[in-house]
Amino acid sequence: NIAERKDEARSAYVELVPVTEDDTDPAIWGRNWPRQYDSYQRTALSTRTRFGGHGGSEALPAEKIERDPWLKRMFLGYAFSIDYRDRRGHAYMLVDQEQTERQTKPQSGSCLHCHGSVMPLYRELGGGDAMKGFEQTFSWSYKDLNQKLHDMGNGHPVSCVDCHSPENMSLRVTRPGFINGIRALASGQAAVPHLPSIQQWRAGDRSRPYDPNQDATRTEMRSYVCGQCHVEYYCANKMPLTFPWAKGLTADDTEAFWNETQFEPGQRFYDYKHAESGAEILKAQHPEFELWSQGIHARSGVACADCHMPYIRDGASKVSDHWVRSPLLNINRACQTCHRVSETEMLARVEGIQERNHGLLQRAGAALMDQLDAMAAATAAGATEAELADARELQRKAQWRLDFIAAENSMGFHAPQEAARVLAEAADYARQGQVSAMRATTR
Amino acid sequence: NIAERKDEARSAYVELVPVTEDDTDPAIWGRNWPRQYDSYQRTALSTRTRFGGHGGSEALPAEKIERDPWLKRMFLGYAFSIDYRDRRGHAYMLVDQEQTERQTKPQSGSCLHCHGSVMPLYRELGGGDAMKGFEQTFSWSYKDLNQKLHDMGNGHPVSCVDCHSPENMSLRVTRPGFINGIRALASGQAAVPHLPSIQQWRAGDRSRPYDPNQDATRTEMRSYVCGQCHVEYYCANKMPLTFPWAKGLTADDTEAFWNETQFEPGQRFYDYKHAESGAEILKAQHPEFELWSQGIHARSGVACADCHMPYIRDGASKVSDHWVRSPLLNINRACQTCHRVSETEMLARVEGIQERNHGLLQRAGAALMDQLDAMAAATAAGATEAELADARELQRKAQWRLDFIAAENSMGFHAPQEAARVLAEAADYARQGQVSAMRATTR
Amino acid sequence: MAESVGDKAPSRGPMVLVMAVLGALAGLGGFTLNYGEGLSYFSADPAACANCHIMQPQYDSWQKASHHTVATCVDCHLPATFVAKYLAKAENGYYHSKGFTFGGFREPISIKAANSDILQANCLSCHHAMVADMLVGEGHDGAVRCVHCHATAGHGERAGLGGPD
Ligand code: HEC
Ligand code: HEC
Ligand code: HEC
Ligand code: HEC
Ligand code: HEC
Ligand code: HEC
Ligand code: HEC
Ligand code: HEC
Ligand code: HEC
Ligand code: HEC
Ligand code: HEC
Ligand code: HEC
Ligand code: HEC
Ligand code: HEC
Ligand SMILES: [Ca+2]
Ligand SMILES: [Ca+2]
Repeated sequence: NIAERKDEARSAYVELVPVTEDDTDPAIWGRNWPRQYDSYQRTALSTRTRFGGHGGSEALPAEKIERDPWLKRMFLGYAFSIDYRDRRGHAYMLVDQEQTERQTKPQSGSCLHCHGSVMPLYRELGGGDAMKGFEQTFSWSYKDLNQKLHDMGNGHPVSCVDCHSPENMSLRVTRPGFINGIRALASGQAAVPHLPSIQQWRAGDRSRPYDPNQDATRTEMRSYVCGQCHVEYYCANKMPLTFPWAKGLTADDTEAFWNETQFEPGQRFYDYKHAESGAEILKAQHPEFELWSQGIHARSGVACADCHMPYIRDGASKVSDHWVRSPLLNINRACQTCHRVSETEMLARVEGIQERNHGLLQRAGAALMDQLDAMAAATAAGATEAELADARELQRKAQWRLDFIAAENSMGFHAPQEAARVLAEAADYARQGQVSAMRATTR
Repeated sequence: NIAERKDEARSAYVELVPVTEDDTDPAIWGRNWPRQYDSYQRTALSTRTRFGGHGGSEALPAEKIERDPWLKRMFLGYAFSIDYRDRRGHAYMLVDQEQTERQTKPQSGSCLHCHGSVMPLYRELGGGDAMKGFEQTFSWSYKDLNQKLHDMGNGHPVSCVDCHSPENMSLRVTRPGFINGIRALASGQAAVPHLPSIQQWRAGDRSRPYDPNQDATRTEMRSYVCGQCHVEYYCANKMPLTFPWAKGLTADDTEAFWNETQFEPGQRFYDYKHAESGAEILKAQHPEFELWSQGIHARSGVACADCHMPYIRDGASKVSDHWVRSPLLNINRACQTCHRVSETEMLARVEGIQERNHGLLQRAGAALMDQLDAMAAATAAGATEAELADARELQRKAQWRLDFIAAENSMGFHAPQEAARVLAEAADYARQGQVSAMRATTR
Repeated sequence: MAESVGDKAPSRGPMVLVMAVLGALAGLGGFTLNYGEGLSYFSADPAACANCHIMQPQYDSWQKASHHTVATCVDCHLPATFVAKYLAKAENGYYHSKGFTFGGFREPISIKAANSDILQANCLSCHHAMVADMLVGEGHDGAVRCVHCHATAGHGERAGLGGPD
């Protein structure tokens, strides 16, 4: 036994098969790195915590919009009111996207950026230049582009090649959306105390744009690879997939970015008009990278992979657990290397944070429903467009904030105080909107 | 071996003068422990941070109610709207209490519990039994009782004997308010994961009440001594000074306690009726112990003294810094033994937390002002008592929460997410009250 | 203080050695002891502890922490007195060898209450002069644990400590 351990410790890996940029099939890589591949495959298993993983059957995660009906009402006029479920493991990302009933409204090719192993396809479309290829995909239909992906043999969920260089297995980012987004963040003014390499780049001569694959620290890369997908985005057919980071990563910064985005001159950006109230709404999607950025862990150099892919001992060597999932299923590895308290205590701390956040979330949801009721009453009472303008503005602000935390998947854990702040603002704006609508009624 | 150590320890100081329970003059104790006494005396120096210590002149701290006029308006009908200033060092506690213009409204003898070295006086009144003496003091006038304190020669701010046993210098609590309060907390159901000795006492046979001086751990004592004063209280002439802890320490728990307190049957407790709206208001005072209890530091066993009285090296030995003040003036000792990041970074973290909290505080303050405007408008429009009942209830709830965090002195630091939660509720209730008042206007 | 480093050099009284070996044997038998370089376990050389790869993070971090020039593993983790020291070694040796050979111990490794007391006593044995004032007073379970504030004294920052190396 000890003899074995000692041997294991000495041996690195033996490259049994060569892997290339075009190998999107993880099974091939798995020949060289069987332990990582084994754990990677477990993302097909179903998991559940109080707020993480998914409820529902093995076959299909639970509908979020049924569990919290206010979610459904706030999305009226947008595909998310049709079908919006709990997330689950990486293994499902492509099929879940293909099967969501949101596809009953035609979706853009941009969607594939985060749900398939799409880089060879981008290169193909761009004649070898992935960025060029990517820039065309927003005007493709999802259906056609996904067909092409499968035809090329790349119909896999996120795969080894998406995060690792086939040359030496080092971490790297591949996704154009992230590369553009982080570049814009670096070129901007926003404070990023948790990303030292950006501060360093800013202090330099800026002769070339910030390049994560060249400039980032190893610690940063351990979050950047996740930031390729776990972020807020624009993903429809008017411009390429965009991460709204030029002004910074907070809910306020990204709202300001969208407010200044225009497709036609003078026409402020919005994702949809609310079916009941007519307000121009911004949809927030899973801003994990953004919320994490506001928290004490990011600030202390703790990366996504530290908690979601902790090291596990395999004999004498360690491997990163590629069973990416809730750290609460894995507290001893995910938390206890840094926090010397019992598992029960650790869980209780997280529960405390999440319960507070959940309470505020429901509170802000209720406020928004009251606002929508008041706006409906105002409309029924004959309030004019102009009289409702103010209430609509407030709905846009309230919903952006509420959705920012509702769509984020850690139930506030990634940055507890910041999440509470954003929800406090959401409730306040919704109530102000209710007041405004009441004024429009009695005017 | 351990016995040996204790001998070494005891021989570390030379007891030049014997000290007794009646020695409230710190100068006498200072003969034996000159280094602690030296630092204790520095509490007379003036200090300032962004939110801590005090603005204003050396002579007089700044008026809080002028800096934030919404504070003044929310206290209308109560003495705090006359004079309410920044706190300052322990050296001033007695003179500041004597000189506040709140004394223009007659105050109760209970006030001295936390502003003077009052134990010999309590014993005198109770014929040797301090608890008995204490129980009489609420019906005394402040003026008379304070006169008696001075006459007895105990006109000192908090003194060595209030926190230390004269026998062996061990920490102990003396204040009846705290002893009753913590006993009620222990006897209740509320979860207290940060106070292990209470959990242990609860698990026992409960044959005698929880006694902090006997049961508490050393770590707990390092916070209990501060919890004698830095707490929410009732302090007027209808019952003895009371800490509202029987149902727990959160804003909600303590609100529930006051809601069930009655002086006359059927007459719910309140501190004052709001001069504008007639609402029955609860006043919150400096709940540092309560808010700290909700935070991650308490939960990790980090005591008040760890941050506010860190060890300082003085020659060949180290002593607890009795210059109790903002830890931000002392980051290297107060924080950096546990947090190995630079002073600038540490300060930036606190600033981030405090700025978020300050923003929410102002937001909730604005919401309350809008509610008061709406209630005034309703009254002007002839709304009846019954029509305003709902709005008044909401004002009570909103103000309790707003004041809980406004009166707490760490600007949210002691428990950032919890403080944000409480402020979110404050703003939400105030806006609901505004809506309710508007309904009363148009009815 | 320097002398306390020196006098930790093991003086191998045969009695004690027997006790220690017996302790270790109780768990596993001679094979592990030899092959696992169990004998070096009884020296004060930190490298002896690092013989177990499981101790590697502690060894690495100790080398970067403030005490590496003034205290070795045994100065902090074994009782200062002669007999107690070898008793602890025997007991710990049992857990160590058992853990290393059969696995099944929980990671991250974390210090047990009894060893925590030893540690505290060792901090005091070097630093009693400096901290004498802190020990004033009795009751309320003695002094505050040094590691409450000085968790980094032995091994620097906690992050990663005790995890797989
Ligand atoms: C300090 C630890 C930590 C870090 C760092 C961290 N997370 Fe998390 N994450 C958590 C915890 C705890 C949860 C809540 C899990 C639950 O509720 O079961 C969570 C939840 C999630 C979830 C939902 C998981 C599920 O099971 O539903 C996603 C997705 C996620 N995090 C992504 C990220 C990304 C991306 C990053 C980096 C940008 C990141 N996390 C950084 C600890 C962390
Ligand atoms: C290429 C895009 C992409 C990348 C890169 C990516 N994710 Fe995901 N992640 C997804 C999608 C899509 C899902 C949801 C899959 C579903 O519900 O079908 C998901 C789901 C998850 C979940 C929920 C798992 C569960 O069991 O509920 C966690 C946790 C998570 N990701 C964390 C991470 C972390 C940490 C990283 C980086 C190490 C990362 N992800 C990288 C797209 C990505
Ligand atoms: C920038 C990356 C990104 C893009 C672009 C993206 N997704 Fe996702 N998607 C994710 C991540 C990360 C998750 C997992 C977290 C979650 O469920 O909130 C996810 C989850 C999902 C899920 C499972 C949960 C649910 O929402 O029901 C579906 C279905 C889905 N996406 C469909 C789509 C469709 C359709 C599009 C295009 C309109 C799209 N995605 C575009 C990253 C992305
Ligand atoms: C979503 C991103 C992501 C995907 C997909 C991914 N990895 Fe990793 N992998 C990581 C991260 C993060 C690390 C930690 C790297 C570090 O700290 O430098 C890692 C580390 C590794 C390592 C280095 C040793 C270790 O375990 O830390 C190997 C080998 C590896 N991965 C193989 C694979 C294989 C094989 C696949 C496909 C089956 C794969 N990875 C898929 C993110 C990913
Ligand atoms: C790589 C180290 C590391 C890992 C892994 C880690 N943490 Fe932390 N955690 C920290 C640091 C550093 C802080 C900031 C406080 C400090 O400076 O000590 C912190 C702070 C916290 C706090 C208090 C701050 C807050 O947001 O309330 C909680 C709770 C917490 N961590 C929970 C967790 C949980 C749960 C996990 C596992 C899912 C985890 N941590 C994993 C290093 C880590
Ligand atoms: C982890 C460190 C920490 C702990 C533990 C802690 N505090 Fe504080 N406290 C702070 C910080 C930081 C501030 C903000 C100081 C500032 O704004 O200048 C503060 C502010 C205060 C203030 C206002 C100080 C001023 O200068 O105006 C008081 C009073 C206070 N705390 C009392 C307490 C009490 C009583 C306890 C225990 C029940 C406690 N604190 C526990 C760190 C701590
Ligand atoms: C006997 C009551 C009492 C006790 C016990 C007590 N305090 Fe105070 N404390 C006060 C009063 C009263 C003030 C305000 C004095 C003033 O403004 O005149 C105060 C002020 C403070 C301040 C503000 C100092 C400044 O410079 O602005 C801090 C910090 C503080 N206390 C912390 C503590 C801590 C920590 C403990 C325990 C170690 C403690 N207090 C014990 C009553 C007490
Ligand atoms: C339970 C303890 C306690 C009681 C009872 C108490 N105080 Fe205080 N007092 C404090 C503490 C702690 C502070 C410092 C924190 C702060 O200023 O919020 C303080 C601060 C003050 C200050 C300086 C700041 C300000 O409010 O202007 C005055 C004046 C004062 N108290 C007067 C009184 C009066 C008058 C009474 C009786 C009605 C009283 N106190 C009862 C604990 C107490
Ligand atoms: C508000 C409470 C408070 C007051 C008043 C107070 N002390 Fe202390 N004192 C403490 C705390 C807390 C400690 C730390 C004790 C511990 O850790 O056990 C301490 C520790 C000490 C110690 C032990 C050695 C040390 O420095 O840690 C001595 C001696 C001492 N104080 C003397 C005095 C003297 C003399 C006075 C009056 C001039 C005084 N104290 C006033 C709270 C107080
Ligand atoms: C005796 C140890 C100790 C001291 C002293 C201490 N801390 Fe902490 N701090 C902790 C622990 C433990 C945590 C919880 C996270 C963890 O488990 O690492 C923490 C968490 C934090 C956090 C993250 C949680 C949050 O509330 O956002 C901040 C910020 C922080 N501390 C600031 C400070 C500051 C500022 C001081 C000095 C005024 C200080 N700490 C003093 C031990 C300490
Ligand atoms: C200056 C004192 C000191 C020295 C020298 C020292 N340690 Fe430690 N050791 C500590 C402290 C402090 C802890 C943490 C105890 C705690 O958290 O209560 C610790 C903990 C440990 C743990 C348990 C893991 C944990 O974090 O609970 C192991 C294993 C360990 N040390 C091994 C070693 C080894 C091997 C060496 C020599 C290479 C060594 N130590 C040298 C002080 C020291
Ligand atoms: C034979 C391999 C091996 C050697 C040699 C070794 N250790 Fe360990 N050590 C372990 C294992 C395995 C554990 C975990 C045991 C457990 O948790 O039950 C451990 C745990 C510990 C702990 C914390 C566990 C506790 O019971 O408190 C300390 C402290 C420690 N070792 C110190 C040392 C010191 C000091 C040395 C050198 C004198 C040393 N170790 C040599 C394998 C070893
Ligand atoms: C073998 C003797 C010895 C032991 C055992 C020991 N120390 Fe030390 N320690 C020293 C010496 C020598 C120094 C450096 C000289 C000095 O400044 O006193 C030192 C320095 C320190 C320092 C200042 C440097 C720093 O790390 O910030 C602290 C704090 C400290 N020790 C705490 C501890 C704690 C806590 C323990 C127990 C876990 C401990 N020591 C165990 C001998 C020892
Ligand atoms: C509550 C926190 C706390 C506890 C508990 C604590 N210390 Fe300290 N210690 C400190 C602080 C803060 C300093 C820095 C004092 C300074 O720089 O003025 C310090 C300084 C020291 C130093 C001197 C470091 C130097 O710079 O030379 C030594 C040695 C030391 N401590 C040892 C111990 C020992 C041994 C114990 C246990 C008996 C202990 N400490 C317990 C907070 C603590
Ligand atoms: Ca969006
Ligand atoms: Ca009160």
